[in-house]
Amino acid sequence: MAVSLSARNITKRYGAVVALDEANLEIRAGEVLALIGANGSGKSTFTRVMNGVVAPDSGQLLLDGRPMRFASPRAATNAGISTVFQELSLVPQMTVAENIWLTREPLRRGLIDRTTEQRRTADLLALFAGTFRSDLAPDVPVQALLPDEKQIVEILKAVSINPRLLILDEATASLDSRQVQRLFELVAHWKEQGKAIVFVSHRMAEIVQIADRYSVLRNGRTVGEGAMADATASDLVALMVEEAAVASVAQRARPSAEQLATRRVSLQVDDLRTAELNGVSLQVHEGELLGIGGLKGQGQRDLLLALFGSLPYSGRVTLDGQAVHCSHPREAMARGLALVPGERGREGLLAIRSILENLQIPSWRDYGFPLQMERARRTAGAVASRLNLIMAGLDQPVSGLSGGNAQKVVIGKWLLRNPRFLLLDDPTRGIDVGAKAEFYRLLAQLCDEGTTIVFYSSDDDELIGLCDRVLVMHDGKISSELAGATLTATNLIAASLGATRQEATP
Amino acid sequence: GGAPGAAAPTTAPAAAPTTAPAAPAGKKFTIGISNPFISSEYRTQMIQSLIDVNKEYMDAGITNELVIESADTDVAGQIQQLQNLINKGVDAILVNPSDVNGLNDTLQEAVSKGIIVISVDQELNTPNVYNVGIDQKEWARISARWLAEKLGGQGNIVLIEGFPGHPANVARMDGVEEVLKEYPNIKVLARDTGKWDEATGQQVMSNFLASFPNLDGYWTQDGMAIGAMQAVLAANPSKFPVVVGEGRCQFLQLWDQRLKEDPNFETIAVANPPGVSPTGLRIAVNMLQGKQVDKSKLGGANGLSFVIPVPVIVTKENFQEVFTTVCKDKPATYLLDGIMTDAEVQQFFVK
Amino acid sequence: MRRLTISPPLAAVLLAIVLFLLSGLLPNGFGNNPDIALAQAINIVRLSVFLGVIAAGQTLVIISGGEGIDLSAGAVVTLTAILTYTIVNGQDAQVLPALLAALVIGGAIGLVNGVGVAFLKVAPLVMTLGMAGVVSGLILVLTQGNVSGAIAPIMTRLIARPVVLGIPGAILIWAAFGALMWLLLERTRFGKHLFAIGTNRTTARLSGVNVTGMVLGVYALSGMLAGLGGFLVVGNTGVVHIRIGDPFLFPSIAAVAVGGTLLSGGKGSYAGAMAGALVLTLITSLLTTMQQPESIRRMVLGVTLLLMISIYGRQRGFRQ
Amino acid sequence: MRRSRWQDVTYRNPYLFALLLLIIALAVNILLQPNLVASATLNSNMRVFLPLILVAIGQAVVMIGGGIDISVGAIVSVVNALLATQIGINGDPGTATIMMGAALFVGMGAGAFNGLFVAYLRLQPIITTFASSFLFAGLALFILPNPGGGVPSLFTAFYRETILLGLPLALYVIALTLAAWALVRQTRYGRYLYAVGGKPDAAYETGVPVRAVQFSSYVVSGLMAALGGIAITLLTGSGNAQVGDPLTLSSITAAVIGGTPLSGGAGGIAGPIMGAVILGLVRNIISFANVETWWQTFVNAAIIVLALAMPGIINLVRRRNV
Ligand SMILES: Nc1ncnc2c1ncn2[C@@H]1O[C@H](COP(=O)(O)OP(=O)(O)OP(=O)(O)O)[C@@H](O)[C@H]1O
Ligand SMILES: Nc1ncnc2c1ncn2[C@@H]1O[C@H](COP(=O)(O)OP(=O)(O)OP(=O)(O)O)[C@@H](O)[C@H]1O
Ligand SMILES: [Mg+2]
Ligand SMILES: [Mg+2]
Repeated sequence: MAVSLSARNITKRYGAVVALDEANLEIRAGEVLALIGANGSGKSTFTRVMNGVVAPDSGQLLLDGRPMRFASPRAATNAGISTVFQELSLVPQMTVAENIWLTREPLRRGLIDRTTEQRRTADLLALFAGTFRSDLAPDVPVQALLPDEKQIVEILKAVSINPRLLILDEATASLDSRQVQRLFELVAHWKEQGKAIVFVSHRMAEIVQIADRYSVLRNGRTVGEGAMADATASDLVALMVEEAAVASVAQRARPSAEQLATRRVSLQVDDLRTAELNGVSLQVHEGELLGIGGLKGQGQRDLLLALFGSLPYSGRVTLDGQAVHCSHPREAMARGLALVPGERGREGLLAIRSILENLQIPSWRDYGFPLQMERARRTAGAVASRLNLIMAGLDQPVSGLSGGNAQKVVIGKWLLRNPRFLLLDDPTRGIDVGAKAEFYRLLAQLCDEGTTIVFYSSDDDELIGLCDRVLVMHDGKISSELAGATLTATNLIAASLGATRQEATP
Repeated sequence: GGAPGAAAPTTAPAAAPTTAPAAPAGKKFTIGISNPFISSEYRTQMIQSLIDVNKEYMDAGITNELVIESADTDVAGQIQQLQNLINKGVDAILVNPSDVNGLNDTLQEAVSKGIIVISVDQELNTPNVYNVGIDQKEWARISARWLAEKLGGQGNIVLIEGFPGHPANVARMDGVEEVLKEYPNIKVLARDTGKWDEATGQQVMSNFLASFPNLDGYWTQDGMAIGAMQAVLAANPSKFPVVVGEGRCQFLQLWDQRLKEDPNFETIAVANPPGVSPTGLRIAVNMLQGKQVDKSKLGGANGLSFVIPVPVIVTKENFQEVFTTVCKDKPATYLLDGIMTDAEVQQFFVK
Repeated sequence: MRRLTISPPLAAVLLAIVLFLLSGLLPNGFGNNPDIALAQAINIVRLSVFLGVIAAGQTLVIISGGEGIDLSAGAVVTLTAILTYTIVNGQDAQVLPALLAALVIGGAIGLVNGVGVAFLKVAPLVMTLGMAGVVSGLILVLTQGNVSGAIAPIMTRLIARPVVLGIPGAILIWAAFGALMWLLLERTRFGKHLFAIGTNRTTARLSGVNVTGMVLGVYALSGMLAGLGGFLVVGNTGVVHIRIGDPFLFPSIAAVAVGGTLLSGGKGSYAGAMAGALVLTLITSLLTTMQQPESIRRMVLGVTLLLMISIYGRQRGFRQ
Repeated sequence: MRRSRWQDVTYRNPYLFALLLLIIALAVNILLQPNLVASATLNSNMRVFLPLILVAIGQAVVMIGGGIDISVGAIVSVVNALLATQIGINGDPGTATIMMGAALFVGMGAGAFNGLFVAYLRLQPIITTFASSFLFAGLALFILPNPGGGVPSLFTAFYRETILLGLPLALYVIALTLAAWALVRQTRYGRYLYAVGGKPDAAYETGVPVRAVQFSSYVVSGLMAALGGIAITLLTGSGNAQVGDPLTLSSITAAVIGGTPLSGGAGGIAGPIMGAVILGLVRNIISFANVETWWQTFVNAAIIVLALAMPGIINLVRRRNV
C-alpha cells in the first residue's frame, strides 16, 4: 500500500490567468510534504488537479509510477486520494454522519445501514474528542456547526476513506491551537501507517513543526523543493516572495501601558450577553490594538457581531462615552465601526460582482447621485494597490481571485471608510506572509492614526506579536487579560484552556 | 327582454314524452349551478340573472336555495364542484361545462341519483343530459351573411375567432364558412385567434391593419369585436372597413361614437344571451314539477337540446331604439339579453 | 484561449433585427417598401412597450435574488387597468389621479409581497403566486364581474397615437423609462445595493445594506411598475376586461431571461429585458402573420427561449 | 448559529406543519360535511386530488434535488392528448394498456429532455423548464388541437369506482408511492439527491455523480407527471390539450406547503402529498361553508397565502418572545 505520486509539468489556465505553470511535485508514502506559496501561487489549484476536481491543460500525473488521468474526483477517491478542501466540501443540510460517509455509506442488503454509520461516525469523532462542543454529534446537520467544527468534520470525512494520500488544503486555518495539536498527533500516526500527506498552510510554525519536505510555488511555478531539515523559515519565505526581506513574524512597536492609560476610553462594553456570550465587559482605549484570544467558538464571533449590530444582544455598549445600541450593521457603520467577518466567502464577498463593487458596497452613499463612478474607481484603485491586490482589473469578478487576494478585498472595503473602530474576525486566515506583513504594518499605522482595533485571531503568534493587550475568552466570558510580560505563548494557551486566571499587568 | 317566436311550437308531441321525477307535494326544490369560469361579463350576468329568476320561484315557494358553485377552475375542479352539488343533495344541476367530455362520468353519476342535469350555454352530447342554448352556427351565420351582403359579395376580409377548437367557436366558424362559400369573390386574407378577449382582439386587429392596409372588412365575435373596433378607431385607416360588432352596450357606445364622425356607418350586433341559463333554470323547475318534455320540440346532436332563439339583433334599423332604451340604465358591460318567461318555456312541454 | 462572448442584450437585439428582416420576406410582409417597414417596426415596438414596462419590475425582483420572481404582476396589471378605467371614466382631468392610484395600489400589493418574502420568509415564487390569487379574488369582489368606465381622450392621444415624427407616445415614454431604469440600476446606491443583495445577502447586510428594506422596496417597486403597466395597457387598448393582465405575466419573465438577466439574481440589465420584450413580441407577430396554429407558435416560442438561454445562460461547470 | 428546539423539530420533520394544517382542514371539512369520511365521499374526493398529488410528488423530487420543473403541467397535457387520441372512447383494453405504458415513457422522455438541458448543458432549471413547457404545450395542442377523444368507460369506471376494503384506490396509490419513497431514502441514490440539492459543488468534490442525479430527478418528475396525466385522463375520460396547465403552479404550492423548500436539499414527499390534499380540502371547505361566489377566489387564495406564511409568522412570534 505504499504510495507515490508525482506531478510533472502541470499547467492550468483560467482565461488569461496562469494558475499553474509547469509545476512539479513528488511525494512518497510515510512523508509529509508542505506545499507552500504566496496567495494565488496555485496551491489549491495544484491540489485540485491531484484529486481530479480540476482537469490540467497539460502535464502528467504518475501514481505509483503509472500515468494516471482522473476523470472525476470519484476516480481519485477510488485511487486512494482524499482531500480536505480549503472551502470545505460539506453539504450544510445533511448531518455529520451523512456528510462523512457520502458515496461510501455502509450497506446491508443494498440499503443504508444507519446503525453502523452512526457507530463509525462516533469512532471518527473520538479522534478529536475533547476539542469541540457537545453539539457536534453524528446526527446534527452541518449547518448548525461552528467553522472549526465543520473543519473537523471535513478532516474526518477525508480520513474516513482510509486514504493512501491525504491532501490538507489549509485544514488548520480555522482550527485553534489545541485542535491543531490534535491534528498533528494524528498526522504523525498516519505517517507511521505509511500514508502520504500534502500539507498546505500559511503558518510557518506549523510547517516547520510537521513537514518532512517542502515544495514552493511562486506564480504557478515550482521554485524550490527540499528537505525541511535543510531549510529555515526565512529561506522558505525568500523562495515564496520575490522581495527578499519580509517580516515573517508579527511585530509592532507598542505604546507602553502608561501611555495607553493616559488616552481616553473609546469603547466600553458592560455585561454583554447573546446566545453565546455570558456577560462580557471590556474597555479599549483610543488607538489601542486589543487582541481577543481563546479556543475557537468561545463567543469571540458573537462579541464582534454584537458590537457591529449584527446580532441582538443585551448589555451596554459605550462609544466615546456615548451609550449606543446598534441593531443593524449600518447603524454601527454610521458610528465609525467596521467588521471584517470570519467567513470570507459567505459573509465578506459578492462572488459574481466586480472587485470595484465589492470594495465600494459600504461606501456608495458617499458618492452622491448619480454615483460619481470616476471617483469611486480612483479610491478603490488606491486601496487595491495599497493592499498589493493582484488582479486583472477593478471590473474582474472577485470569484476569480485566490483566497488570499479575496481576503484583501474584504479588508479593503473597510479601509475605504477610514473606520474609527475596526473589528477583525480572524482576518489573516489564508493570507500569505507577504500580505500578512503588509497587513500588520497597516494595523500599526491605523492605531497610530487613532483607530481603535479589536482583533480576534486564531494565530497566537499574531496576538503576541501585535497586540497591546489580549483578552482570552472561555465559555462566553473573558477568562483572563494578558499584557506586557504576561503576554506569552504559554500563558495564552493555558488561559485558552480555562485552566488558570492570569492577573493583569499593573 | 322576450324571445321572438322563431322556434314557437306548432304541433303536438309525436315522440313519447320524457318524465321527470315528480316531487312530493310541499317539498321545495334545490337547484345547483356549476360554473368553472367567472372572469367574464357573460358569466357574471348569467349568475346574477340566475339568482334573480330563482328569487321568483323562491318567493312562490317552489324552490329554496340556489346552490352556486362558481370559481375559476379546471376540469378536475369542476368535477369537484359537481360532486359537492351531488353531496349537497340538489334536485337539479345546471352546468356550464368547461370541457365537452370531461364531465360525462360525473354527470352520469348525478343522473343515476335522480338529479336532473341541464347543460347551459354549451351543448353536451351526453345521454340523459339536457342542453339549453342558442344555435351557435346560426348565430354566426346571421352576422356573416350581413357582412357578405354589405360588401356586395366581394372584397378582402380577415377573421378573428375565439379559442380554436372550442366547440362553440367551431360551430360558429363552420357557420361563417358556409355563408362565405356562397360568395366566392370574398377573399379571406388571414384568420387568427383573439382568444375571446378584447385586448387580444385589439392586438390582433392592430397587426392585421399594419399588414393589410386595404382591408375591406372583418368578421369577429363576442368581446373581441370591441377590441377590434378600438384598433380600427385608433389606426384610423383611410378606408374604414366593414366591421362586425357584438351585442353589448359598450359596443353600441362605439357605434354611436362612430356615427358622430360618419353618419353612414353601419354594423351589426347579434346578442349571445347569458339568459339561456335562467331559461334553463325555468326548464329545470318545470321538469321537477313533473311537467313532461315534448321531445319533438328538442333538437341538437342527441335530441336533448332546448334551442333558444337569438333574442336581439341590432342593425341600423333598430340601433337608436336599443341604444337609448336597453342600454340607457345599464352598465357598459351589459350584454343584450333575453330570458324566456315561465309561460314561454311551456312551449317545450306537453300541454 | 478566450471563449467567444456576446453580451446578452446585444444578442437579443440582433435576434430581433434578424426576425424583423425575416418578417419582411413573408408573402404579406413589407417586402422592399421602406414606408410599410417603418410603420411595421413602429407598430412592433409600440406593442412591446407594455410587456417591456411590466418586465421592468420583474427585472428588479429577479436581480434582487433569493429566488426572486413576481408572479402577481399579471393580476396587478389587471387590477390597476380596471382602476384606471373606472377612475378616469372618460375625463381628462381624472387621468393623473388614476395614474397615482394605479401606482399606489400596485405598490401596496407589492409591499405585501415584500412583507411575505422579507419577514415571513415565504419563497417569492409561492408568495407572489398566492398574491396573484388574492388580487384576482379582490378584482372579483370589487367588480362583481362588471367593469364600467372609459379611458380619457388624452390617454389615447398620448399613448396610442403618434406624438412626434410619427412615433407613438408609448415608445417615447418607454425610451425615457429605459434611461431611468439604467440610471436606477447602474448609477444609484439603490441599484448597487440591489445587485449586492442579489448576490449574497449576508455579505450585503454585513456591509451595511438594509436587506429587509431593500427586499420590501424592490417588491413594492415591482408592484408599482406593474401598476404603471396596467395604466399604459388600458391606455392603449381603450377597453378592459377582467383578465387583461394575464397574457403579460409569463412573457414578462421570458423577456427578462432572454435579455440575459440571471434568474438566480445578482446580475442583469433592463436593456436586456427591453430587447427580450422586442424579441417576444416579434416572434408572436411573425407567427401570426405566417398563419401558424397555436401549437406551432408555442413550440417556436419554446425553442427560441431554449436557444437564447443556451447561448449565454450556461452555468459554471463543476470540473474546471 | 444555535437553533431552538422548535427549529430542531421542524428540521427533522419538515412535513410537521403540513400535518397540522391537514388535520385542521380535515376537521373543518368534516364539521361542514359530516359524510366526508364515508367511503364513497372519500373516494369521490380522493380521485379528484390524485392527479395533483402525483404531480406534486414529482415536483418535490426535483425540488429536493435543487431544481424546479415548470413543465409538469404541459407533460400532463401531452399525456392526456396522447391517450385521448390514441385510445379513443371505444378503444380496446389491449391498446389502452399499451398506450398507458407508452405514456409513462413519453413522460420520462420529456423529463429526460429537461434533464439534458439542465444537468448536462447546465442551463438554469426554472427558465429551461419554462421554455420546454411551451414546447410540450405546443406538442399537446399539435396532437389534439381541439378537445375531444377519450378513453373507454371501462377504464374510467375502474379509476372512479374502485374501493378496496372501504378505502379508495387513490389511497393505495399514495401508500405505494410512500413505500417506494421510504425505500429510496434507504439507498445511496436517496442520499445523493439530497446532497446534490443541498450543495452541488460539495457533492461533486465528494464523488457524487451530480449530473446524473440531477438528470434522474427530472426523469422522475416526468414519470410522475405522466402518472398524473393518466390519472386525470381516467378521471375525466376525455382529452383536452390544456388540462394540465393549472397543475404546474399548484404542484409547487403543494410541495412548498408540504415543507419542501425551493432552495433544495430538504423536504420529502409525505409533505407534498398532504399539501395537495390540503389545497383540495380548502376548495371543499369554501364550497360547503357557502362562501358568496364573488368571495370564493379571494378566500381560497387568502387561505393559501396564510398557510404559506404561517411558519414565518410562528417564527416571528417566537423570536419576539425570546
Ligand atoms: N475558478 C477559477 N477561475 C478563475 N481563476 C481561478 C480560479 N481558481 C483559481 N484561479 C486563479 O488561479 C490562481 C491560483 O489560485 P489558487 O486558488 O490555486 O491559489 P492558492 O495558492 O491556493 O492561493 P491561496 O493561498 O490564496 O488559497 C489565482 O490567480 C486565482 O485567481
Ligand atoms: N445568512 C443569510 N443567508 C441568506 N439570506 C439572508 C441571510 N441573512 C439574512 N438574509 C435575508 O435577508 C433578509 C433580511 O434579513 P435581516 O432582517 O437579518 O437583515 P436586515 O433587513 O438588513 O436587518 P433589519 O431588519 O434589522 O433592518 C431576509 O429576507 C433574509 O432572508
Ligand atoms: Mg488556496
Ligand atoms: Mg430584518
